Amino acid sequence: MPSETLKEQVIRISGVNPLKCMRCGKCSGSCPSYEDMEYHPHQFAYMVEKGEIEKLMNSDSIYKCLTCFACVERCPRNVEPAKLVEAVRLVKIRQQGANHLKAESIPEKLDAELPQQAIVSAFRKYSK
Amino acid sequence: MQKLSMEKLDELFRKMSEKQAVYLPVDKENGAKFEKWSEGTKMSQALNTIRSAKDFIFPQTENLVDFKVNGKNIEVADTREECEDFVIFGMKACDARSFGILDKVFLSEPVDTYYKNRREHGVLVTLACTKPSETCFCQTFGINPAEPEGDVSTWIADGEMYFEANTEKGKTFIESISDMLEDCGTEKVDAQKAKINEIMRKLPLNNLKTDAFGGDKLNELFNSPKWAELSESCLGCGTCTFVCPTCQCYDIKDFDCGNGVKRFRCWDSCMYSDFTRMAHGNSRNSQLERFRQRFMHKLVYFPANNDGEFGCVGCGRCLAKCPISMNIVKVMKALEG
Amino acid sequence: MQGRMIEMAKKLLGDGTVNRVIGWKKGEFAYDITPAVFENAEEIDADFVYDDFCGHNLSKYLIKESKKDGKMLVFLKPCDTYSFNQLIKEHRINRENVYIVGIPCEGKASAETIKEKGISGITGISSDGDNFKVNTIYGDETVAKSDVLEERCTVCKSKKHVVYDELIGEDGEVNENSSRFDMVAKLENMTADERYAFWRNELSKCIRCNACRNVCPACSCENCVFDNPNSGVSNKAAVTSFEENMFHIIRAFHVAGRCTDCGECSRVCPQNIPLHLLNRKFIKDINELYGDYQAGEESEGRTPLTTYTKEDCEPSIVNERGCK
Amino acid sequence: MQINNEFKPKIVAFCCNWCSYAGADLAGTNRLNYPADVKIIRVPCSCRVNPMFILRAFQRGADGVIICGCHPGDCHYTSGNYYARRRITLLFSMLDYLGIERERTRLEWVSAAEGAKFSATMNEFAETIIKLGENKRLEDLRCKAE
Amino acid sequence: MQRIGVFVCHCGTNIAGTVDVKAVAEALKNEQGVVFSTEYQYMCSEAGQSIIKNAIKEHKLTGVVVCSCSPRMHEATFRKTASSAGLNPYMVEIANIREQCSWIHKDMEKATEKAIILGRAAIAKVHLNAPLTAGESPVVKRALVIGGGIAGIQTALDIADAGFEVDIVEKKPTIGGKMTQLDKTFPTLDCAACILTPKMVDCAQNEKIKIYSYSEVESVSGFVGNFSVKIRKKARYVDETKCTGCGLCTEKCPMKKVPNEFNLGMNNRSAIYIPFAQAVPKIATIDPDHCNMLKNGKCGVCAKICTAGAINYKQEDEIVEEKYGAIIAATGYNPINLDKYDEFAYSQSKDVITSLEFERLTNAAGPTSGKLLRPSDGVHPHTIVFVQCVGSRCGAEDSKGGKSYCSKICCMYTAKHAMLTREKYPDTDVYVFYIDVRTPGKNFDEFYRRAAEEYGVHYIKGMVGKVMPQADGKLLVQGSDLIAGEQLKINADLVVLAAAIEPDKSARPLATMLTASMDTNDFFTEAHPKLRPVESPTAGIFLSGACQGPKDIPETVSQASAAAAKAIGLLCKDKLTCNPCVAHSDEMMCNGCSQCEKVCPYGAISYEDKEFRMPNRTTAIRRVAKVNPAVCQGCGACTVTCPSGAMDLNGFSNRQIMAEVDAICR
Repeated sequence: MPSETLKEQVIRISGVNPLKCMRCGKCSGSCPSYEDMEYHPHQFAYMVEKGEIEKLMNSDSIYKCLTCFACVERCPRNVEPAKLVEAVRLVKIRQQGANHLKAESIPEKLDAELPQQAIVSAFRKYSK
Repeated sequence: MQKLSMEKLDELFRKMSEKQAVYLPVDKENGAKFEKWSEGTKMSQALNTIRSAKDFIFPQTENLVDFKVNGKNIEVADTREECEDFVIFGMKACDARSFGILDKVFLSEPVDTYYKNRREHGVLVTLACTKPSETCFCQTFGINPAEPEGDVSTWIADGEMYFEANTEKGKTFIESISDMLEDCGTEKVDAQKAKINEIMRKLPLNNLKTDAFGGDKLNELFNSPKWAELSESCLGCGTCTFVCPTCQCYDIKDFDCGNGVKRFRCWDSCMYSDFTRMAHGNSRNSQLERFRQRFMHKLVYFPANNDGEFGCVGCGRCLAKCPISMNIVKVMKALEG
Repeated sequence: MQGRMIEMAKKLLGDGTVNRVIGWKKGEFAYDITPAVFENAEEIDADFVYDDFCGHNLSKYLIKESKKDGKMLVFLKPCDTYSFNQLIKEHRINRENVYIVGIPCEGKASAETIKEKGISGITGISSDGDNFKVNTIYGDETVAKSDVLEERCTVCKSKKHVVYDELIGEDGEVNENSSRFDMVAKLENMTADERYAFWRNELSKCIRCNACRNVCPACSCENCVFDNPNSGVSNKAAVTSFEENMFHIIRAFHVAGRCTDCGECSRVCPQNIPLHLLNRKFIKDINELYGDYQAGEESEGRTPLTTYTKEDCEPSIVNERGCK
Repeated sequence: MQINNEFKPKIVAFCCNWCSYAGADLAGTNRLNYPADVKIIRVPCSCRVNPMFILRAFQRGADGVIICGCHPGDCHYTSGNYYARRRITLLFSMLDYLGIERERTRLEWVSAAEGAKFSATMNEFAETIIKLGENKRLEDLRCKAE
Repeated sequence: MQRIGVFVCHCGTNIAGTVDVKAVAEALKNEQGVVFSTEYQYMCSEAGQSIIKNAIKEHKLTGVVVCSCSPRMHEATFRKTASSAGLNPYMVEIANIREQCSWIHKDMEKATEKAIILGRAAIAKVHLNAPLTAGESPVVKRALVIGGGIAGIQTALDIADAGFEVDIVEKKPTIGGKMTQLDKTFPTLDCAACILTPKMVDCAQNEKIKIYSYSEVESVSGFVGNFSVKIRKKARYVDETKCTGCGLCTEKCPMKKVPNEFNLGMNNRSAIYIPFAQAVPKIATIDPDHCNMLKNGKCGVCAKICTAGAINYKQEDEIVEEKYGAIIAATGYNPINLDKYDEFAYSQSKDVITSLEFERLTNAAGPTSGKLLRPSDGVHPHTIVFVQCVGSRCGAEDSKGGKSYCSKICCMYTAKHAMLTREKYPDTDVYVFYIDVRTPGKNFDEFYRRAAEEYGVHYIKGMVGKVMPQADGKLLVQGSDLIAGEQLKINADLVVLAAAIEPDKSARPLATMLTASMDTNDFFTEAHPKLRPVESPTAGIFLSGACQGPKDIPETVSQASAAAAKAIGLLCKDKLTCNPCVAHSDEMMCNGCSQCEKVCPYGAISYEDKEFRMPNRTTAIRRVAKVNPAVCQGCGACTVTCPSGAMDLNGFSNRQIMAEVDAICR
């Protein structure tokens, strides 16, 4: 079996057909995290279609999505951009051998309010 | 005369089956039926089978020829199958006589070769009746159920089966199983015959006479006013015909199966509205005419053409099966008086 | 009963109300009774019979008889009246030429079944509560009615006459609790393979004698499609399993919504095929899918297949509810 | 028949002239593919489909029969498909009762605008029939090619 | 035995690209009865038709099979061809090897094999074809227009102009439709009322036109040329013949708090009302849901003051039955309900309005007498946001009731609204959020550009994500500006939503009555999307205006006139040739059981007692069915109901269909 391209992975995981997007921008118009994102919801649809997955994977945008699903709810074409964001996030996480969290970077990321359990599970999820 | 213990019957069938197919009456949920013997098959004790034995020599449908069509080309193919040897075991006297009647039709010139082929391959082993029913009237036509015709006649008495060959074919058959049989006298069989004859005298239809019928009574009977009354409730179905051991009419039909035509024959009934339909229409348009045809044929036309032999063997099947219980006995009685 | 019927027939013939009577005529052995037309008192005295073997449904004869001159007296049992009404609905009978006398029926005996019980030489039959007393040349025998009734009588749907000019005796009631669909339901609960095996076994017995069709009051076509060479489907013999299926499916389909479930088809089948189970399947489906309907209950209106509602179920219901 | 031959089902589709046949045309216009095993017979209305035609198709070697008509309420002849619906329901039920695979027969409402549905339905039906294999229970051996 | 000619069409490469047409012609040559077989590039072309004509003559053909496109396309063409060569047109059968073969299959071998089988089926059918002769039926010279909007009005006027009588059925108390509610019209900005009301008046005054206002179609029966329609004239409790339309009653009516539907509920009217000043017919109507007299018998003011004595509280619905030769559906459209679009706060804020409401707010006859004021507080808005495509262009599985199609008119009317606002109130900031601006139409793009260039309307490529009503009464509009790549937040005073339009709800039941087909969006289906756009597939039913699809006024009017022309073409004929493919009963086999009559949707079957010669010189009288060929439409319902097979259908006989089945399964 030929290995799946990143684009195919994202499309398979998300179940989204980015070709359905008619570029109306309602998703980005709805997005509460818009200002914090480098790439905006409508760009996810467009960039996934173009196959620019790596750019998305390397952008912080994938962690800025709040998964509020406003874009999913409002998209007139049922493109479901949030699922694309989530899929890119998953592809990133699932990268074999990748280590997204290094022990030395933890202190600066810590938040006094953060439950200990979350830190532990983040380790499980993001590090080797 | 030779005999065999009834307990060895299975063994006998097994042996017979080695050389040929053996058909015998078998009890089914709704009456007896001829079936091919296989391990475990038991012979029926019923008086007779629902359908007659004529299927073996004159099946309900039979392929005659195939026309294979390819575009505009037609190729004719003979579909006749080589018949295997077979034995019909346990036929009763009435059915045995019916074969003789059918022979008169199919084996006289021009000979029906499909029929002849099967007839030659079959051995008829008949069995004397022990329990004739009230619907039996074979004796009216000179048939004695105590002395059944056929290639071999058999009797059952006191747990033994007695065999006697009547024809060359029968003798050959007996020889083929002779190592299982033992020679014996005729005393038991004679007693059995007497017993059967005794019952025959008591049957309610034993007073039925054929004197009023025959080829010479044609016009008188044809014009009898009784036909109207007799036929008025006839439904025009073919039950009587299809259970009858002597009815021999068939229709030849073509079946277009798309890539060719299969020509086959199938039983027909003179009771049907489309019987002998021709380009101009039907020759017998009313049920009265059709009804009359069936009985005139059996009681008048057939004896007229066949040395006085009637086209009925008195098996009583039509008496049992007619949906409205109109039958040859009632017809004969009505026409006599 | 027979006495009162003879009396009535003679009276109506005598006063000129009718000029013919259709009823049942004695046979050779008590059970081989034939439907017959009687034209005068002498014939009636000589041969008229009504007993527990008189199962024939006389309605169908009226298609032909009611077209003749003069009025005819017909004796109809409750279930026969349904067939009569259905034929009236289809304009097949001249109602004004028929004088209907409704007669009661406590279920008819099947001579064949009695014989299967080993009773032979039957000379007469009479009803005795839940039993039949059968006279034979070897003496009298008593059999439970439930053992020897025609199948349709064991699940009698109605003892009510839906049409008559005069009644002899009391009219009965529709039997709301008839268990006539039990066997259909049992079949439905089998697997498809079992059902296929069941019907192959039954239908392969068919000899295409057409008795079922010719006795059926609903099968009264001037020219049956199976007899009509121009129909493209005519066939005379059950040459293949397909033709057995085809004939019986179409036969049942053509009477669907019109079949009153009189049971004559199964009664007359020489091979004892339970043909009524095909008709009853349609009746059961119609009742369940389109609302209860009894053909012949009314003498006018539409049958379930000549009407519809917009909310009718889709054929896919067969997959959802259908058999196993 | 050769053993290594892939099973090619024969599927007969009765399509009403006004909706489903037009739907099939639309599927064609839009190049929406469905198996070539499906052959369409044009009838004026789904109510023209006689149960005898369906049985005939099986006799002649069809492995599946599908009837397509206008959606209920949209019949060109106002009520034809309502009658068809009852008839076909009863017939399908009877075939099922006789133990004949119920998946071999199907009725589908396809409008003139539903080219995509037509094609999807035919693809799906053909797939079902291929899974079921050859029609054996309602075959007529005389019509099988030798 | 027929002598059959087979003609295989290449249809350029449409067929020949996937089907080996030569092989098809060759294979079919070997079929029984085929005496001639050929192929040609375009059978429907003149040259192609001559090939057929010549072959018919030369080979004495008795049947023709054309393997080509769908019979729905060219069956009529080839029938005519055969006819002109002296062959009965019904001896032609088409094998559809384009739509149902070459266009859907890619594999040449498979497609060719299928084409041959389809050809065989057609040959098998033609073997059983019989020459048919068409009967005739008369045409009622009167048309019915259902719907009295601009489409219906234009159609009626054109038909009346041609000299035929025409009736308009309008469910509202006045004709005029949506256009009466509009202010100006694009792209010329002339006043809607100024151009519409004269046409309404023309209708009222035209002797040939009869208006059934406040009426609805109850039932339709019959067929092309001979429709019979029942019209329900709803009780308006005012005698139409007496009312002078003076309006005194509407002034005196004490019940004045009824939401005024003409102004989309933005102000009130009285219980007895005349929708607007130029209503046609100008007759008062009592709203029974709000009239005190009708509800509880207490009032009667209008009856007392009406000098004409026109008020009749006892009036009841009246059913009139009329005959028509042609029917034109002109049921129009409505904006969709936006209640589910929470993100735009339509149901939360009065200041979020639809474009049609905006029309009323700028209309001189509207609730604000033409002054643009916020509905919530009556203050002039300074920032207005227009949102395009609300409910249009949605995915098929949209949960809010959105439509998959483009509503077509919104881009233009929004440009109009924006332009008019900026013209009247230059101090207003106007923003238009758009996905695409679609302006195909004469002078349309110029109009849109004027709005942007001359009037300074801010066009923003992007969609509004949400509208948030603020405590200060403002509306915070958040949307994306895709070109700037930023998310905009605009504090607006008024938000105008370009709601998608959908067919009127009455269209679906009407289509059922007319047996006209509809698409999944409830727009009427045209007989052919390109070549017969104003006819329904049902003969004698024509389509006018937005009931067939979204349309602006000029397009509606052109289609209305086109539908009128088609209807006139029908009404001009004295007689129509009937379809000869109708049912017929074989008397010899008919049982007279009346089952067929019960399923006939047209009442085409009757019975008669007929004397027959029977065997043996007897006769018998039998009841047999008879089909009226002018009434029968050939559906075939009767043929299946008939158990004996006495009833059969010309052109689709039992034998023909079975022959096709056989050929296909061979």
